[in-house]
Amino acid sequence: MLVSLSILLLLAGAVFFLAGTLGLLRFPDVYTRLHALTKADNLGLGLIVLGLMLQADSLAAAGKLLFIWLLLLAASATAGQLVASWAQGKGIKPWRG
Amino acid sequence: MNSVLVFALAGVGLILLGLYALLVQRHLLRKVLAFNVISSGIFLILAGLARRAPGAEPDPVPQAMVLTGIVVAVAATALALAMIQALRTATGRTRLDDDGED
Amino acid sequence: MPMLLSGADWAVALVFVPLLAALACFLVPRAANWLGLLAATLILLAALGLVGGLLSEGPLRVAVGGWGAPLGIDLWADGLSAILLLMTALVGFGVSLYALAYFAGHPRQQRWFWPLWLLLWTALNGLYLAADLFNLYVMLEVLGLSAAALTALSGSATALHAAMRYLLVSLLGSAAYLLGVALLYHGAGTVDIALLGERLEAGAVAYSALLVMATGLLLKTALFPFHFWLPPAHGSAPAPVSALLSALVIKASFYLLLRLWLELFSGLAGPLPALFPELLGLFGVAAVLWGSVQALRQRRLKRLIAYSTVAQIGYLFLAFPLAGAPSNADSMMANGAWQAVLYLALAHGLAKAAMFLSAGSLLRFAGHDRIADLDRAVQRLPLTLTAFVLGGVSIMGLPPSGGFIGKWLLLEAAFSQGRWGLALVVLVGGVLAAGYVFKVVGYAFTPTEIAQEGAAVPLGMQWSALLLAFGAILLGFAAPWLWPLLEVGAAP
Amino acid sequence: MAWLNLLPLAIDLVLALTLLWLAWRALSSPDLFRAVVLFIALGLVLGLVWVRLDAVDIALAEIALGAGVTGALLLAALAKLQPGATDSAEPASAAEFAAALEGDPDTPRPALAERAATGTAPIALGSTLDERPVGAAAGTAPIALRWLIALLLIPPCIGLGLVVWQLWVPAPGLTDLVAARLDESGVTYPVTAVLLNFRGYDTLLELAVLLLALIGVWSLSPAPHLDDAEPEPALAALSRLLAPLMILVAAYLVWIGAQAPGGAFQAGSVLGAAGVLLRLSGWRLSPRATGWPLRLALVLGVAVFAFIGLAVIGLGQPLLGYPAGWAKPAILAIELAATLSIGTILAALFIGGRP
Repeated sequence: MLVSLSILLLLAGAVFFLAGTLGLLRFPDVYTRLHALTKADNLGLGLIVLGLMLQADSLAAAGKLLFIWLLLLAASATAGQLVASWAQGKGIKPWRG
Repeated sequence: MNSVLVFALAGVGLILLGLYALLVQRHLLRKVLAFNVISSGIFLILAGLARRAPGAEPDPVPQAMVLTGIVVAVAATALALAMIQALRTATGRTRLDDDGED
Repeated sequence: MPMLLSGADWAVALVFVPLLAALACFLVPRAANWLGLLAATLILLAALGLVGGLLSEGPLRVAVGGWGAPLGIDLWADGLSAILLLMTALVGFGVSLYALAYFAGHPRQQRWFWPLWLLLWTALNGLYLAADLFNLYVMLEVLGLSAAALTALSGSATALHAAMRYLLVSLLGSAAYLLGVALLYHGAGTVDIALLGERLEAGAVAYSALLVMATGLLLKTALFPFHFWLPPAHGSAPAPVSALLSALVIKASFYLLLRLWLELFSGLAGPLPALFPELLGLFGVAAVLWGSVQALRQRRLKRLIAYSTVAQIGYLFLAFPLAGAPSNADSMMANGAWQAVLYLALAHGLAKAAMFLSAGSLLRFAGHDRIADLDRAVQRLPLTLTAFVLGGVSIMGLPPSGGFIGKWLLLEAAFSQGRWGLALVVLVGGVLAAGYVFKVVGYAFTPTEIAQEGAAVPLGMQWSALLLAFGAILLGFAAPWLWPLLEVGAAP
Repeated sequence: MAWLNLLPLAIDLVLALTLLWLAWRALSSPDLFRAVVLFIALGLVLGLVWVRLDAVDIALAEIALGAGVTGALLLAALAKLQPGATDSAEPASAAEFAAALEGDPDTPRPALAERAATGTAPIALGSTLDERPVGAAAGTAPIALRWLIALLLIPPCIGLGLVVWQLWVPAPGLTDLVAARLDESGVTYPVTAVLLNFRGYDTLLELAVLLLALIGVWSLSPAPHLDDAEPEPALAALSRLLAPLMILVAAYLVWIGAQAPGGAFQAGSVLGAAGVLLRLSGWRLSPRATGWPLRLALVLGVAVFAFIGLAVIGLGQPLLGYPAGWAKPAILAIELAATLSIGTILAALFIGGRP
């Protein structure tokens, strides 16, 4: 039961990654790509971490997984912010229509 | 066929690609990239074959050697990059002149 | 020689004295001169101590950490390595003396010269003492990185250019060597040279290891046709560095190739081990002729000396086809061709260092190294020109120099085997060498139309070059002391 | 369900092909920035490959050093090499972020990095970061020469492949010998035992290589002048959060190295990344500390290692032969000193140039 739930979560995470990747490849400019990257990825990774936590051997291992996700959230939020403000500094206009 | 062999052969492929790029590319930064790819290929052969006995513990000695090799490669890369920057400052160029053969 | 210390202690000192001195020089740059000189003296003592130890105790084997091969790393020393260690110590000492005076006017270069040179020295000594293929790889990398950094020391565009190329070549060479180490380890389960020598069997693994390792080391040794990087690197580095590169650094990769050939590959059956020495001999012939002709054509003194190095490397490889198949492991060094190689390597080390140091003095004196504008340098810098000529005598192979003995042994081996072609190449190379040495000497006697101003050259620079040149000549008389040392065979 | 047994092999095949494809793209891409980012992605996939080969230590080192540090160095160099690049700090900081993101081998990073790569490359394409010359093939050798080189290289590499194929027979190597003497080494993890005891001499020299590279870099040029512009507030906040954490992780990696994957080099690279992060968010060493205190931190690893290795000779032991019972504390002391030095050296290499 727990295993099938875990697999379900992992698959859902993979779907989010796929969507994020597609967005990254297909979206028209930096800002929209960042949007695809940070949002979809954070959620996708969250689902995968959750799926793996269900299979973790110990509470400590599950905690580590959770911690990895939190660190990644902080890092990708900052990276997204950096890239966006750099693009803005370069005078790249957000895509419209 | 097993995965160890797959990766060791991929190591050979990396060496081939790296050598080709080292000889063909002229920008020094690309040569440094090529050198790193060659090193990775050699590491794959060295430590990949350390896991030949199926199910057994991998041989730790080649693993330690590859760890040493990775550190050496990073050191060499750092020196090479600094040298490229110094060359660029001194000459404005990022490639070697008369560079066909080396 | 205090008997308090054994050969093993001297061997450890040979690696750790330069290493710790390099750290100290980096930490306290103000004291670098004195620390460097102190280290050079201690290394010379340690090299003599090691020689003494070998003569009294026989070949040496030290198990680092007490583990012993194949688990741990072993150091070893026999006659071959001891002689090269001694040459390194002598040349290194002479160049260190020269560097004291040379860098006095270049504080920035001086600050970095000492730690880099002492690390280079660590690598050279460590390489001659290493019995472990992977340890040798690490030593090769220390050697390559420090040599490239030293080449770039002056910071000029040409030097940086040459150093960059040198670094890439050196890295590629070490990578090829490492690939060979990987194949040998997985083929025979050890990286200890002596154990490998027992276990290695003729076959695809051994042959491919031989090919990749030899290619890598030839690239580093700059044997024709892999010599393209050498003249710019040796020609554009500061004079003491050029001396170190030409006299010592290329000898290290040559030694390693020779060692691998003697201990691992020469005894293997099959077509490749039979063909390999002939191929090296062919490259050697080409190197002697090409290097000498190019040297004759040069207009810059340091370039000329660098091309002369290309030619002299060729001589070292002429011995491979002459040495023939080994009869047994112990008598390898009793073989006339190998004795010739060793003599040529020693003589070239001392003579070429003297010549590059003299060129550095001339450069300091005149502000350029155009051969045509040497303008009566003989009268104005007699010590320096004497050093240059004495070095040249050894390079030409005139008696009684060390170079003469080396070429004589080589000719003897060639005649006894009826290899007239190789003998002819040895002779022609000598004549061409005479040509380029006398070209320089001739211009040094000739006044130019516009008299050249000269700057003062510190006596330390002049005398240290002369000392090394005398060494190259005296080497001709040293044979009775060298042969017993050479007979201290490799440790089993 | 026989096909399930083939699944690992299929995954490995896909990984190997990805490896080759990334290498090819990294080496042939006309845009240098893209090439470097693809190279970083290659390092990350390599990390996965090492995990598949049960070489977790190498995976950690590959990702931290091979992809992280090398990638950061490459991007920093690229920023300084670009024509007219003025604000060199920012591409570099983005780079460091890419590297900092990949701190742990247990998350599916390669996909992420791959996308980060393709995601940021178009930005570069629009800016001065493109070095694509006007003449199409000016960056490479002429086409005929390229074919010749390729044709010359393929036969030796096929030969090498055959030799590797031939070597693929189970052989124990030194596994049993290491296992038999592991008790005497002072640690319980074989790779650490090899690195710091059985083959400690190599590791000592490896530390010397790192130091040598830094001396070489410092001999070439003074450090670039970094303008004291206000750092990004988000970056500053993150580094305040991450730096203490990274120091903690480094200490953990040293400690765990005695019994599990980890050790001085992995820990040192985490420490180095912390230093880089702090530097990018505006933190500077005080001028008093850039003299001998900094140099002391740089040489400490080699110095302590060499000192312990020589001191034991006075106790009647061979060189680097720790006396019975003292191996564990000796190794711990060496690893702590080495971690500090490696971290400092890596951060100094990233900054580039003497202070």
